[in-house]
Amino acid sequence: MGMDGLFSIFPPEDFTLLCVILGLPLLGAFVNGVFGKRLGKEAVSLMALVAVGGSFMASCAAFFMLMQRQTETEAARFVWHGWKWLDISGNGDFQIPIEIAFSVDALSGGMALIVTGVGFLIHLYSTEYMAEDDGFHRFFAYLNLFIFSMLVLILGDNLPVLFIGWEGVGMCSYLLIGFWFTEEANAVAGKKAFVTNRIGDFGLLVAMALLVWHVGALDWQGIEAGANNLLTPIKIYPLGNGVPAWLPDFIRGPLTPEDPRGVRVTAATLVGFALFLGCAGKSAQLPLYVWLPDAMAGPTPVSALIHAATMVTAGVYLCCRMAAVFVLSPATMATIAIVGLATALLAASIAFAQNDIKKVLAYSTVSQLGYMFIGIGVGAFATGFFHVITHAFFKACLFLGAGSVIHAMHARIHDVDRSQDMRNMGGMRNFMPITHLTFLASCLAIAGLPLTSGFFSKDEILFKAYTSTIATPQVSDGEWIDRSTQVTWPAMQAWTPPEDLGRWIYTLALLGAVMTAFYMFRLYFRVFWGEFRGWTIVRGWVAPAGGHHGHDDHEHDSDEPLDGPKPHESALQITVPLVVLGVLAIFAGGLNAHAFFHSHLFDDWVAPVLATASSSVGEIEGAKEMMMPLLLPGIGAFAIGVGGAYWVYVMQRGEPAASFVEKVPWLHRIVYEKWRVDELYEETFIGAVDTLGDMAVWVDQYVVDAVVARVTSFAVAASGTILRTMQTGRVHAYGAVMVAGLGALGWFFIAPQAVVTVLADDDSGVYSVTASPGLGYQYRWDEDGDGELDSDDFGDKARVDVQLGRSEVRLVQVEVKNALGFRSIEQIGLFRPQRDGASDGLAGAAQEAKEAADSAAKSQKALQDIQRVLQQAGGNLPGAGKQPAPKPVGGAP
Amino acid sequence: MTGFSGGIIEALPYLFAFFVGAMIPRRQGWAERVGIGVVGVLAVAFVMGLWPEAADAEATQAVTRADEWPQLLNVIVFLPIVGAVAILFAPRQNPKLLRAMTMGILAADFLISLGLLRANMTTGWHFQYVTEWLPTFGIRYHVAIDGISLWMVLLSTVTTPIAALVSFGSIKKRTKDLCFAMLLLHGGMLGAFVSLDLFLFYVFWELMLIPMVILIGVWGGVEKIKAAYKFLLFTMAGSVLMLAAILYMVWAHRQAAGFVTFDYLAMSNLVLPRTAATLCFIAFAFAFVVKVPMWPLHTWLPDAHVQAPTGGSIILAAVLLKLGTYGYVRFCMGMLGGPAYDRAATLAGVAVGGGILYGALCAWKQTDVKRLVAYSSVAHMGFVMLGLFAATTSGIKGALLTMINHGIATGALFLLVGVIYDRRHTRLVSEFGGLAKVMPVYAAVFVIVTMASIGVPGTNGFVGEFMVIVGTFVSSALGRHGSIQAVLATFGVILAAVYMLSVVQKMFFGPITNKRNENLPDMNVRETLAVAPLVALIFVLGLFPSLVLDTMDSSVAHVIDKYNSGRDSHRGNTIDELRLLNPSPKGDDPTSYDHNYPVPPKSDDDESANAASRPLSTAVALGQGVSRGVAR
Amino acid sequence: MGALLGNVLEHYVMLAGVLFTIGAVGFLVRRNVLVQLMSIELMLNAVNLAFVAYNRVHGDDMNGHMFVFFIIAVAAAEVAVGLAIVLSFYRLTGSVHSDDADALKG
Amino acid sequence: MIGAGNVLFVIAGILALAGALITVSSRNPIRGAMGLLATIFGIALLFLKLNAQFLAAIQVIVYAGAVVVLFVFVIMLLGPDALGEVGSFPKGKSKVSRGIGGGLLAILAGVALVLLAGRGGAHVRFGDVQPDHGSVEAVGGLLFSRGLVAFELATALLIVAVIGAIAVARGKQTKSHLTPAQRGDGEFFHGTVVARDDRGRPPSKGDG
Repeated sequence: MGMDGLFSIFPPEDFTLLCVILGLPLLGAFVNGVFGKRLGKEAVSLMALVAVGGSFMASCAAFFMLMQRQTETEAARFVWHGWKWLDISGNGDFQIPIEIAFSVDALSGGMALIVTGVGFLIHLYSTEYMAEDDGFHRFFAYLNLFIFSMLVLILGDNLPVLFIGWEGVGMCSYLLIGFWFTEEANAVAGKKAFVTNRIGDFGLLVAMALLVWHVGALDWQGIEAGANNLLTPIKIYPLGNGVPAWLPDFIRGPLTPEDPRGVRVTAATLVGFALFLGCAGKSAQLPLYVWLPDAMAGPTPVSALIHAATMVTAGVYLCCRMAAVFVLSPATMATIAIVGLATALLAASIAFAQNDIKKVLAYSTVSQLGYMFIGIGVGAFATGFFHVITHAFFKACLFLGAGSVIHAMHARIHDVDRSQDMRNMGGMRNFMPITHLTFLASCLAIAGLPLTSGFFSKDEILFKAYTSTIATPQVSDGEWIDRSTQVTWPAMQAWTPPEDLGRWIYTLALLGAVMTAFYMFRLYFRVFWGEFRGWTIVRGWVAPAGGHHGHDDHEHDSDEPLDGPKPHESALQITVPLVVLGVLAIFAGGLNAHAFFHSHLFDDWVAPVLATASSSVGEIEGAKEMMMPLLLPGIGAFAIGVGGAYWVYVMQRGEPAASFVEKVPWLHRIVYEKWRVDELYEETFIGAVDTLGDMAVWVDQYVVDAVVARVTSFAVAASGTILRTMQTGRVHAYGAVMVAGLGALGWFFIAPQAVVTVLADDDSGVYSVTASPGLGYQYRWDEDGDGELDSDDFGDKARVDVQLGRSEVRLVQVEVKNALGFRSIEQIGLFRPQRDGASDGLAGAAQEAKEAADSAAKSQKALQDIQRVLQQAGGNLPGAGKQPAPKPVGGAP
Repeated sequence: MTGFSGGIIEALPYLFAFFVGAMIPRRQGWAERVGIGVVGVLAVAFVMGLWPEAADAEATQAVTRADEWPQLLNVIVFLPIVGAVAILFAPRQNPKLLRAMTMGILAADFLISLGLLRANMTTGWHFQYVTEWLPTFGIRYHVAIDGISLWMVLLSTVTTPIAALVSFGSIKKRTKDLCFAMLLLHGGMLGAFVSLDLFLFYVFWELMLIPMVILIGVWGGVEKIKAAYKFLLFTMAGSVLMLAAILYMVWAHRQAAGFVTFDYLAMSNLVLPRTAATLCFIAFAFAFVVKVPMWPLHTWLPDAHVQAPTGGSIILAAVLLKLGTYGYVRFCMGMLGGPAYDRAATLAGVAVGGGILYGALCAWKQTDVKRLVAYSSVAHMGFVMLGLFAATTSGIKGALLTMINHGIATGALFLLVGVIYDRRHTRLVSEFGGLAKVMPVYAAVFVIVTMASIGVPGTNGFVGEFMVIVGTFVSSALGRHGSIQAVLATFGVILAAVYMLSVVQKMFFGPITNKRNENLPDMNVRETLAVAPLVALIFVLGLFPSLVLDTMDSSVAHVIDKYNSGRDSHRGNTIDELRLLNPSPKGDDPTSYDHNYPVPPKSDDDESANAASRPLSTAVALGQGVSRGVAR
Repeated sequence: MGALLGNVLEHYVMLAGVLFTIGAVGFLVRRNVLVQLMSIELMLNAVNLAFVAYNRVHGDDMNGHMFVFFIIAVAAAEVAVGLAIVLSFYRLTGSVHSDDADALKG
Repeated sequence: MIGAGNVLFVIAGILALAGALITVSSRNPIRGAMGLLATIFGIALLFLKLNAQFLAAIQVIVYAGAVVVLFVFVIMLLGPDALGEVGSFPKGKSKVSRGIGGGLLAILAGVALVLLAGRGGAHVRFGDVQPDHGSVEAVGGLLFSRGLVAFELATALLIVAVIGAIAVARGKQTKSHLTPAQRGDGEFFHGTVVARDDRGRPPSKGDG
């Protein structure tokens, strides 16, 4: 149909081919998952293979269309916009729309090919490997779901969609690791994998939040465009309100940084560290690698697909995708390289002492991932990614080979641990020729035999580690003058790694290469060479009467010898993928064979996507000429490793290893027990959270619940008992209380009630003030407002008329004495406004009231008078507020 | 729409009365049934006659939008309540009929509530209906929904039928009272979500409390009485404080505006002096924090959940907790913006530390599954409150979405826990092991719901949490603490995975430890029917959250600007005294949020009303303020 | 002084006060339920007297009288029920001593 | 100078006070009732002095006629036990009530003395009143115009009091001849001792 026919069907900006790539595995997962039981094994495997195969075809088509469009400078990119997922408020609360959109470009196209291609081979392999398992349909459902999630991860157009794939892949690995969930250990391993990945995802979430704040976009192009405003400094210490003031000085001294702006770091470094935490969680790097070895509890195809080829490389993919961000912070790049290096060495050292094939391969995966991250850390994103591809081929081939060997061992030994133990194998090369050859090819590739894919990718990384340098970015921060101490603090400079970091990485990585070659060939020689140690082979052996020969193996797991048939080569579905992968393991190097063939196919293919990042990655001078001299040590490392292994395990039949173990037993045990890293985590982090949990439950029960619930109930009960004693039940006691109350009330009546009412007649200005009558009341007045009472003796005059001029204020007082000689004084402020009720008069009235009050007020109750006067003013004006004034002012004009 | 349906609406009460009357006599012939039916009809006719029909019809300012049927909300809210009354008349000896009636009413209510989706949620209140209820006290029956309460109503109408379906399966004794309690609870909750009059809100707030206490107290577990008391006392303590605050605000509004009203619109237009505003905020916040529940006041939730029956537990988790958070959005943020803003940072700290992390840690250590899920609710609600305190658009929208997600996910979790409780009558995790082998479908559903509860992207849990975390990170209300609190909240995501997966692993994976688990039947039709819609919603909301989020835009924007304006007017308020934000908001344009703003009663005999109907100028108000200094 | 006797409010109020006190003291001191009831009647009469006396001071309306009328009505009802209770109390416990009636103790 | 009014006031006052003292202090309740009767007549006389003819009549009819008669009735009904405790005054059993009583007496005596001594300033004299002040027509008219509602309520109160008195005083009648069902133990929730399910049947049968 031709390329332009394809373009007409799938236009670049509405690239529905992506729906086909994603839809097929999802459909397969759904069909197998829901109807799998009823469809039967053949239909299930057919569905799964068609789904992944179809997806592989579609990604090939997409790949070719990409090649059509890709030019030197402009990266080809096909996008499919789904629907608006949600919108996020960024800095300053403006809305950033996030949509479900998928895009494919050079990087994700290549990765999609790997995922679907290797995935297809592994699906084919599993149809045979999982044949007798009763959870057959469930396995293929999960596998297809995994392929779908991985594709979502790769093809996602923005970080949240990638995150869907990211956690989807984590969930699928949780389900697949715990596939045989009837074993407690498998379920625990699954949970461990999920939780560790989740810790990584925490990093990703924080990174997304930071990006939203600083860059204001989450899709790839938005991030790349706004990457350089990540160069703003962020204060990371002291947090929140800073070091508390009440701390004594000798503690506060060291804690408070001398730069008043606090310890500051560029946002790029923060984002870089957060992203790298996510990648470390997913790609099993140093802090969070513990879950990968335990993940071997899952079926071997799972280990091959997920824990070798695809999922674990997601971290590297993310780093390449976000290269523009990583490059902005040399500190992050240096940490990535160092962590990668440390992981590589640690894992390689552990692999030395492991006897389980899958454990050795697991640790070798961790180690190889370390190398990829070294590549990323030194700025060689393309080379690191190329190592991902070659690693996918030979590591998948190794795992499938191991699976084939284990499958053969199952003929007689069914106990999971013993069927994977190298000590029960040996001499398999004469029984399983194809597996042997492909396994050898992959071992040579991973060890770095010149001209094999491993050589070209790993040694290229070493070369780039030695020669590449990263430009230090310019942090956007100015001088700052501290007003209090008038000290000017310099602008912040980005951290630059030491000069010889590259050289140190190169040499240690070389040591790692030697170790890799050694343990890989240790594995190869112990499994395929020497004589078979599994069981004594009896020609023409036939299964005993017990029929299912499986369980007889358990009776005599004691040491007397077990006899059984000759281990036979696995079926076609297993050997075909092995051969394909073996061939690829050898010849894939051609894509990027700088050393001898100067072919830069892969670099040029990925270059446009990584253009912005690689622009700030330079080379030390004379790097071109150093290519050959730097390769020789690599070849030497391969020779030493393989030779050493050959000498120890073939010529000396393994005595040196045995003698080493006797000589230094404690070292062997520590290395065998994985440097006891799991136990370290158990004690420190997990233990801490555990005790926090116990404390929380204790606090919840004895502090929160106790205080809120029990203390209040106790208080209510206690007050209840106190009040209960009051109820004696005898009537006259109640009577006595009543009478006492009456007495108190009586007292109130004894004191005289001086209640004053004012009748104001505004136009005549006559204000008549009457005091209310009472039993035996007598009154004394102060009419002239001078503050003193006019006469000393009491009379019966209960009413007083006061004549006020315009806007005049007067304070009238009355003292009341009752029959028992008790007295009380009452004052009333009288005010006659300028004109009745005019609105501007309002303000004027209030104003005058204020001045008048100030002048009139002498006695200590001045404030009270002001309120009274104002109230008086207020009362007089129409529309005054409904204030239930105790002194009803009648006759308002 | 009005002609024909109006006729039906008219005839509805009579038909209902006839039907109820006919059902009353037991084992009697047709004659008595028809007789009593007619008596019922006559009784209703008599009551309708008495009802003040035409007289105050014009008093109802039922001015609403053209395309929206004003009575819709009344039907939705009062159908369950009337149904509950009808259930009382139905014969107690016929549980099957009772269950059928209840499910019928709940299903009808759900279908009607779908009508709410017809209107597109532009700015302003929708389906608004206002009539005078107690004019002397200025109390109006004012009901309306906006983007926020729409989804709460729908969440309630979805989960209650499911809870009813499940509880009918497991509860056999006292069916009549169960049906009554369920329907009354449903009506109370719906009323609380839609009422815009503080008094009406308080009535519904208390109304829904009683049936919940009955649900826990009658059909609960071993110490059901203690748990019911604890639940009642906690909520009552809170709501009584709220009542005090409501009364104070009404009094203050009367001082400032001259007329008495309980209406939400008037209250949110009121600016209180600083200390009074803070005290009111604390009172309201206390009532809602108890309900949410937030950290120090959450101890009633695990007890209530452990003792509540499955159906009660589902409703309690799915809808009752949401009232606390809905209340906070509507009243603490929408009405009392100022003080809420000042305390946002500290409260957010409590929400993160006490809610998310504390809840997760406690959940991890629980031995009883229901207690574990209860503590997980505390953690989820911690996320919701964090989103609200952040007060950014995506923070609040994320919080509202998390409320819906939590309702679905935790509702489903309680349903599933109910499934095994019905089979094994125990909730201890140690009693179960290796269930996946025995009950594969159940295990699959449980894992899916766990993924939703943890917040795996693709399910609805993630969307809410993601928006809350980012919303908190960029929040200006939280100042420089926002970023730290967001990072701590993200830790909560890890802990969630830890405790949920550890319980899944203990119950489902590993060998079958307990002999009695060997032949447990898998989920039956009723249970799958009940959980299916929830699982579907998990994925629909997970992938298409903008269905829900877009409708919230205008109301969230309104809440945020009310929240910020509360702050500014509060800060700028130097005179620190009582006044109206804007003296006379125009209430006639249906698209504005001040539509149907309470107008002072026009009756002239109340002299204080017309004397002070004109707003006060600041000078005189100054006088009132100083002399009447409130709560110095 | 004599001429004022009986025409001045104070005397009536004072008389009512003393009567009221005697009634109160009677109620508190005496243990016999019947006497307690009678002392209550005394108190009520004292109040009636005060009402009428004050009404006599402001002569223009007769609210005081109305009030006294209703007090008398209520007092009659009260005595009827009180004595019924005393009767059944007596039939129950055989005594009229008010200390025996403490069943409602807290 | 001493007019007939003053004498009337003195006689009535003394009559009332003496009656009160007798009521409170007499050991024999009959004598107490007679004391009460004396007080009532004294107050009736004072009412006449204060132009309250209607109330004087009511006082005599209701109080003297009904209330005191009722007291005598009950005292006769109780017979010798009506004497209650032995001494007219309790043998100092409860110090508290005596103390309060004494205190109160002292206070009021003091107030009375001050008032009498006249130092307390002007006396509140009786103003002039309409001729029909306190007459039967006036109070009756007022009663049926403004106080109609209160009057109806008072009648209702009296009816209720009568029924209440009868119900309380009737005492327990044994209804043993009725069967438990007829008697209807009135359990609202059928929560009888025997646990019953919705259908009211014992738990063994039915779906309960």
